[in-house]
Amino acid sequence: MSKIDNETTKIAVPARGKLQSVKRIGGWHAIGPIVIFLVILVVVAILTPAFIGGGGLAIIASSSAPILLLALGQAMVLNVGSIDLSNAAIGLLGAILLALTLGPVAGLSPLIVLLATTAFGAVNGLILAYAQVPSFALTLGTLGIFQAVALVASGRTTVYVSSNGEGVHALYESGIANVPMTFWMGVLLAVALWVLLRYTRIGRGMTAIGKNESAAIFSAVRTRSLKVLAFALSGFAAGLAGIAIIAQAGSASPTGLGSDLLLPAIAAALIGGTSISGGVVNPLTVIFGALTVALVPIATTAVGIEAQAQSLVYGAVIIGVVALTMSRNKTSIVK
Amino acid sequence: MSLKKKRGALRLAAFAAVAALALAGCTSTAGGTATGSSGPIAKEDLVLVASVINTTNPYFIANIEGAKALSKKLDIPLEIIDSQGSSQTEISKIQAILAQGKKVVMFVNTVASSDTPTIVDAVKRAGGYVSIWWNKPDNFEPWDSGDNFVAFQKHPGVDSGRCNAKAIGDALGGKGNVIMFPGVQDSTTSQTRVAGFEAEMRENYPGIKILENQPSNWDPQLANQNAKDLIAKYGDQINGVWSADDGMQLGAIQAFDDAGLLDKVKFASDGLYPDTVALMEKGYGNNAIVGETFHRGYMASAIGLYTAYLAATGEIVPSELPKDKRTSFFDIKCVTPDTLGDYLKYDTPTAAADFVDQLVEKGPWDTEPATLIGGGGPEVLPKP
Amino acid sequence: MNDVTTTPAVLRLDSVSKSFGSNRAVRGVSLNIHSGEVIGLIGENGAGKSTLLKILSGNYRHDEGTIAVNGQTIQFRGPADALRAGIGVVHQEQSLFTNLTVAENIEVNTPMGRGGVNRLGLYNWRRLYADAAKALDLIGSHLNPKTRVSDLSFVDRQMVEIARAIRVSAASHTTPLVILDEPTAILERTETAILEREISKLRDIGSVIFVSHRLDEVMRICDRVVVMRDGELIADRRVDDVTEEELFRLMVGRETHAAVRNRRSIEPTSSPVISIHDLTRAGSYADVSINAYPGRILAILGTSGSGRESVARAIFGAEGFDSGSVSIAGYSGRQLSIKHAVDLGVGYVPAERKTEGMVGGMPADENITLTHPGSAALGPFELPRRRLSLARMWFEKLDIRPREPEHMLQDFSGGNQQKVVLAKWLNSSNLKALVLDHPLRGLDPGAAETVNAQIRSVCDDGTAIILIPDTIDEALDIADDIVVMRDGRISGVFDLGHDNPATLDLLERML
Amino acid sequence: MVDKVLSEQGAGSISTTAIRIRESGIERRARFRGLAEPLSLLVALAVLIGVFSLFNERFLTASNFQNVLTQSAIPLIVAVGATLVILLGSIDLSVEGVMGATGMTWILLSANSRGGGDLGPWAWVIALGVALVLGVASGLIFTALKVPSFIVTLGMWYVGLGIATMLYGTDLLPRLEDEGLKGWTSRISFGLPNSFWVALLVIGLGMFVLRSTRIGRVTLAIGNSETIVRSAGLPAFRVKVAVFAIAALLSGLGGILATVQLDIGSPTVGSGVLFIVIPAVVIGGTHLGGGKGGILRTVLGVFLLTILNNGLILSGVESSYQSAVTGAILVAAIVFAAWSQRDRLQVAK
Repeated sequence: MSKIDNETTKIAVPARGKLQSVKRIGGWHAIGPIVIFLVILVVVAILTPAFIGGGGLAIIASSSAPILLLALGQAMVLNVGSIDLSNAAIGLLGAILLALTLGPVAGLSPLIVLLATTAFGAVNGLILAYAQVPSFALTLGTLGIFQAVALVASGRTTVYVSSNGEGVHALYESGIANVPMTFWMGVLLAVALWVLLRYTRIGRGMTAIGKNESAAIFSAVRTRSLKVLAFALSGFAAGLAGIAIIAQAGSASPTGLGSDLLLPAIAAALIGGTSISGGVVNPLTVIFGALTVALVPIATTAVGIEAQAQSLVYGAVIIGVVALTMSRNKTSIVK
Repeated sequence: MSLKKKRGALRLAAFAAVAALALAGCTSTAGGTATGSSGPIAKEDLVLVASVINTTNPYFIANIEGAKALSKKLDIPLEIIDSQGSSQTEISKIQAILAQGKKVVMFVNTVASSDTPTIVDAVKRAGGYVSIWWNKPDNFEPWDSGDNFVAFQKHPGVDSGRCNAKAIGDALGGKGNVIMFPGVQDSTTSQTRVAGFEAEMRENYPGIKILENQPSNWDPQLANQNAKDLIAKYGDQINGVWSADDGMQLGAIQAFDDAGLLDKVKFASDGLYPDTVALMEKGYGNNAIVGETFHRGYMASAIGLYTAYLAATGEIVPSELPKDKRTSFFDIKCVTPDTLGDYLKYDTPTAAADFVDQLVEKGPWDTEPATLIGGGGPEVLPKP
Repeated sequence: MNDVTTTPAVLRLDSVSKSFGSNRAVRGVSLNIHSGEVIGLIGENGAGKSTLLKILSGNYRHDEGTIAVNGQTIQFRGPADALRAGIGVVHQEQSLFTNLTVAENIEVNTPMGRGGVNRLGLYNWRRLYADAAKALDLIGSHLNPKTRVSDLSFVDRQMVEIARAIRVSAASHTTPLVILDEPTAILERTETAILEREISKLRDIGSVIFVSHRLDEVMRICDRVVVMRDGELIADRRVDDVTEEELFRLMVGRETHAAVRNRRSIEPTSSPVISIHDLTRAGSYADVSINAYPGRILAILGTSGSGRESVARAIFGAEGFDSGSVSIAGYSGRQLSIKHAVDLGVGYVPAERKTEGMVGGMPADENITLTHPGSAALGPFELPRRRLSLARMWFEKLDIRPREPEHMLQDFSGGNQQKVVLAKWLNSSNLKALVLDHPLRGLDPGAAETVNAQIRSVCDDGTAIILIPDTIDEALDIADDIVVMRDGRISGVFDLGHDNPATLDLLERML
Repeated sequence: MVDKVLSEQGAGSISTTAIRIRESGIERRARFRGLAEPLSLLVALAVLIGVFSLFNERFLTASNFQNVLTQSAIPLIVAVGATLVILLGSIDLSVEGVMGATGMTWILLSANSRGGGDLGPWAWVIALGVALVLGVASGLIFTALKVPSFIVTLGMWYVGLGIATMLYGTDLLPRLEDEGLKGWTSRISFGLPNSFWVALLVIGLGMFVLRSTRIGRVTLAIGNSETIVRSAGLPAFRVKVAVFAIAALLSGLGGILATVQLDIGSPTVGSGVLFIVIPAVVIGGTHLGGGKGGILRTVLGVFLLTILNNGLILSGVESSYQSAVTGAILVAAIVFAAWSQRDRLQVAK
């Protein structure tokens, strides 16, 4: 797996006197994603003023909602030094389950779906923690399983919400400041996770695992439970993404909306300043990572880049954005 | 700056940015709330938009070709949307164009059925007009959504499947074994074609046995691999191969060619890609391709866009149209090697422009070869 | 000892300086090293030793002064230049590729075109193995060059490092200068003996700079000792002309607190905090029974194969065992988890401080409250301000410098890091026993002394201490009880209140 | 002092015996360890083959054998490059994009149905040149700008796809016109399909590079510890760029062969290859963290997945369940491999 080891330069630290480097906050590291997003936005606004004036921001925000939710879950898993390749598939499975159950059990359905997706995530975490297998390979395997379950559960077709869909649909229809609730759901989750990471023992433990798992074990941090929790949170966030998908489309299918969010969500987490090797994450900047990932394809269309060149531009911009937001020093090792 | 201050400033910056975003969103409500059609729009204000699933499949490239021809004919600017195979990208890009305040006349070849309501809703809010091709939810009909969702149009899949089944059934003399390569499993287009093919075989060719179907996701490479595995599994028991589109058929043919079985196996599929035409003209592999259904991507996009254009300019009022002109099935032609010659004219360099000329003259429902043959509701699948 | 002054200087440093920003890490160091000489280089962490070594190994460029090798002035542009000049470094933290063979590791620095790698970058394995075998032979090692390094023991790896260090100069027929950067810090007693033998062999083919914190070793192995303090070279003495105490004073700038600990006369009347009974782990140790009492320090002596580290880890719940029992503060269970042991009041300071003891990338205050948040948490919530003030309290109490607990722990010096690790356990309201696995490893004498003082005071507060010391002296210096282990079994038990075991006696029971 | 006593008294005798004992132990362990993991893979492979042959007698026929070899050829070629990249501790997600760009460049410059220039062998040179440029670009961005390889190669995937799409334009599908090349990949020479011979050659070269060249050994060293590589003055920068270039070249070669196999050029000619190659490397036992593993293991991994896919179709397992079965076997394989090494102190990423 790719990873970044930040080996600090041990330049004869004076035993007495002040420590020179301030590392608790990597300044650019934290502000970078916000700045990059705003810069791209300004460029788009200059090139096509009509787009921004016409509610372009609301569009970006609403299309970033499922990416954001998945990216937040992914960021939590990346923070404990693992990766969850199955979370987008869990999200889509959640959407299909929601579409199937919303008719029969109505209001209970979102709860059931969130419980189920959280449990799916927890199963990943349990296997990871107790069989001690690498998450990349494990979740690649469970990805295949969840995809098949989604295919079978949906009856290999598009599942439409038969009734009681209004409540869920309202999440997309209604909004604050013209931005749909699905996006604010993501923002709310981001804030909650931020509080979890900054102000709770659970978050501290997770970060400790990501930075040095051995030391966390020897410090009696409940590493296994916390890893299971991180994966469960990823499943929970994926469930919310599933709800966002249903809110937007009113239906779900194994290859429909939300079936290709894995890589965009990982990219969003990384652009949002999450370290792929663990221990560094800020859910609040992940919001801007997700907005950036959603913005780029929209921007290429809005500024009128030829359709066939858009994929190339998208790839180049993703690389460029991460290259600009990465915090690096001379001796850090990037994998 | 002290540590604490720095941290605080950062937090402030983050929240400020979120707030700014919210406020910016707030100011943008003006254009977004207008709903429903807004009467005829002057031609100068219009822009044509064609949204395709990707720009690598010949069919979608033909979609673009048709849109370009119509754009030239009507002298209206055109924008192309490449969905890159993703519903989310499709929807966001459509919204991005709508957000610029243009009055759109739109053709969308939807990535998934479920994208339709969202797209229709967005177009409606922006006061544009849209025709959807190929995929939409069965119960989501244009007449329930006002005039902005002008029409849903497609070529009937059941007819396509039946046409192919006849070709293979006749070529095999009513006896033999067939394998099938459907597209993506949850695609209604693939499902209807499969249903038509199976029904025709069941009803009229009881001597033909369907050995197996291996969904190949519209992917020539995957069809090629699956064909190789099925050749290994059934060997020379296979007499006929059906694919849900020509792309997969090209992959399957190559696999049979490699295995040296091409001479003995008959193929049929949907789409009659120009490459398939070339193979059929050559009589490739002992006339391996026995049947095709003919339709062209440029016809679909031109018909779709032109229908929406007529609605936008007030030349038709969608709500006054009969249902079969809102949910419409357009003719597809069964092609055999003998009738192939009739269709070559549709692949000349000027074919798209010629079709558009015809279209503007005769209207969206009466232009050969894609004339209106039915509609008014979901495609009825044959009883199993 | 041969008279070295008559031979020409292999390496001559003249007023070498190096600054990082405003920090002058090395100031005007002048030093001559002759062939066949073993020089001891000592100094506290942060005295500028590492910087000097990095200049010699070509990793840093010096700002001022000159370096001359065999009379020729040289400016190293990179590690390769230093190697060509015959200077090879054996790093403090091992720098071998564990997934490659011994031969490759030895030959890794040989320039292209030598050592079995031709100009196209292709390997000639036979040549590679033969050359490596030659280098190993030179230092008298019988290691198989085809072995993968991950299969080697620690001391064998050190051999590979030394072979590598002399390899280039052996190939280019220059006189090798081998720099050994704290090679003994992580070695066991017997292994150190092997290493010492190797070093004296190196005398025959070149010269050695030996960096160590163990002054007794320096006195034993070296011909000459140079002392660094605050970036300057403040003393250059022949070992015959200096005492250990004097070296200590030169290094830290004060006298040793030679004050021998007032042994507690407290008899183990109260019940033991930790009592292990017939503990057995197949292949590691068998039938080990130990009692640790509050207010007493119990040291476990043994060599690397004695199984003492495993016993310590079993007490902390970090390793399982097959039979027997561990009972902590009255609780007795067959298998403990770390969490359970910690809840019962056990703390553990691992030997591998950087990888197991601390989360370097986290601030010191968060490290301190990681296990026992104390007043820094309210239920599941953390209170950053209280956490900081709590950390400040520990920084004062344990004299951790600099007093900036909001900084990343990795930026602190080793001794201060170790005190933070201690503070992590001391922050428990319920600490009953502390297991210390090589707590002084890698610390300079000054830092070691302050850490030791803290251990004593913790013990005086009524905590039972189980100590796995680096040296016998460390045990005799601080412990109340000594248990000696050999090959997984207890070979001797001493109560230093009554017994006065000779070091030789302890050694015999270890081997 | 005591310590002096020891070193004078008997250090010599103690050390030599100790070392001897240890050395003999080491050799035994080393010999066994080299075999253990591939052996379990081979057993798994044998079990799979056994089970599938029970379900369908055609499974164990020469023609199916050749079929499996043909299908495994392209993933094998790409997987050799992927293994090298993963041994660095990095990852290459760009394979499908590079395959598309290279395959499309190649077919448009070879004799094809669109006409245009038939450059013959130069088509190969230029097409592989495109792959090389993409690989070097990935390597340089990764190494010089320190962007994680995950992101660089993800972006490069889209870039490659974009290049392929732009080259493809809006014209007809380019179809291969060279009769000699048509179907060349699955034609049998000396009992094996041509494409598999190419794969064998690539595997051989890959093993040689890994075992006996500077690039290969430094790759392993970087995977083990890049810090040490740098402090030892080894050419980490160049080797990393070289490995990404090699990986891209092999992806490109795979792209050309896939184009030949399909007979038509398509920007998505590589679709699905990434999700065979990466699992194959992982199942083979190459560590994603780098430094441990090898090419032969990856070969076993590719065979395992290809045979699994082939066997599932031949056994008539419903296609909806195929991804689940593959996934379950992947999970079972890694759990099985890790089970014996479980330890409460183990770190699992």
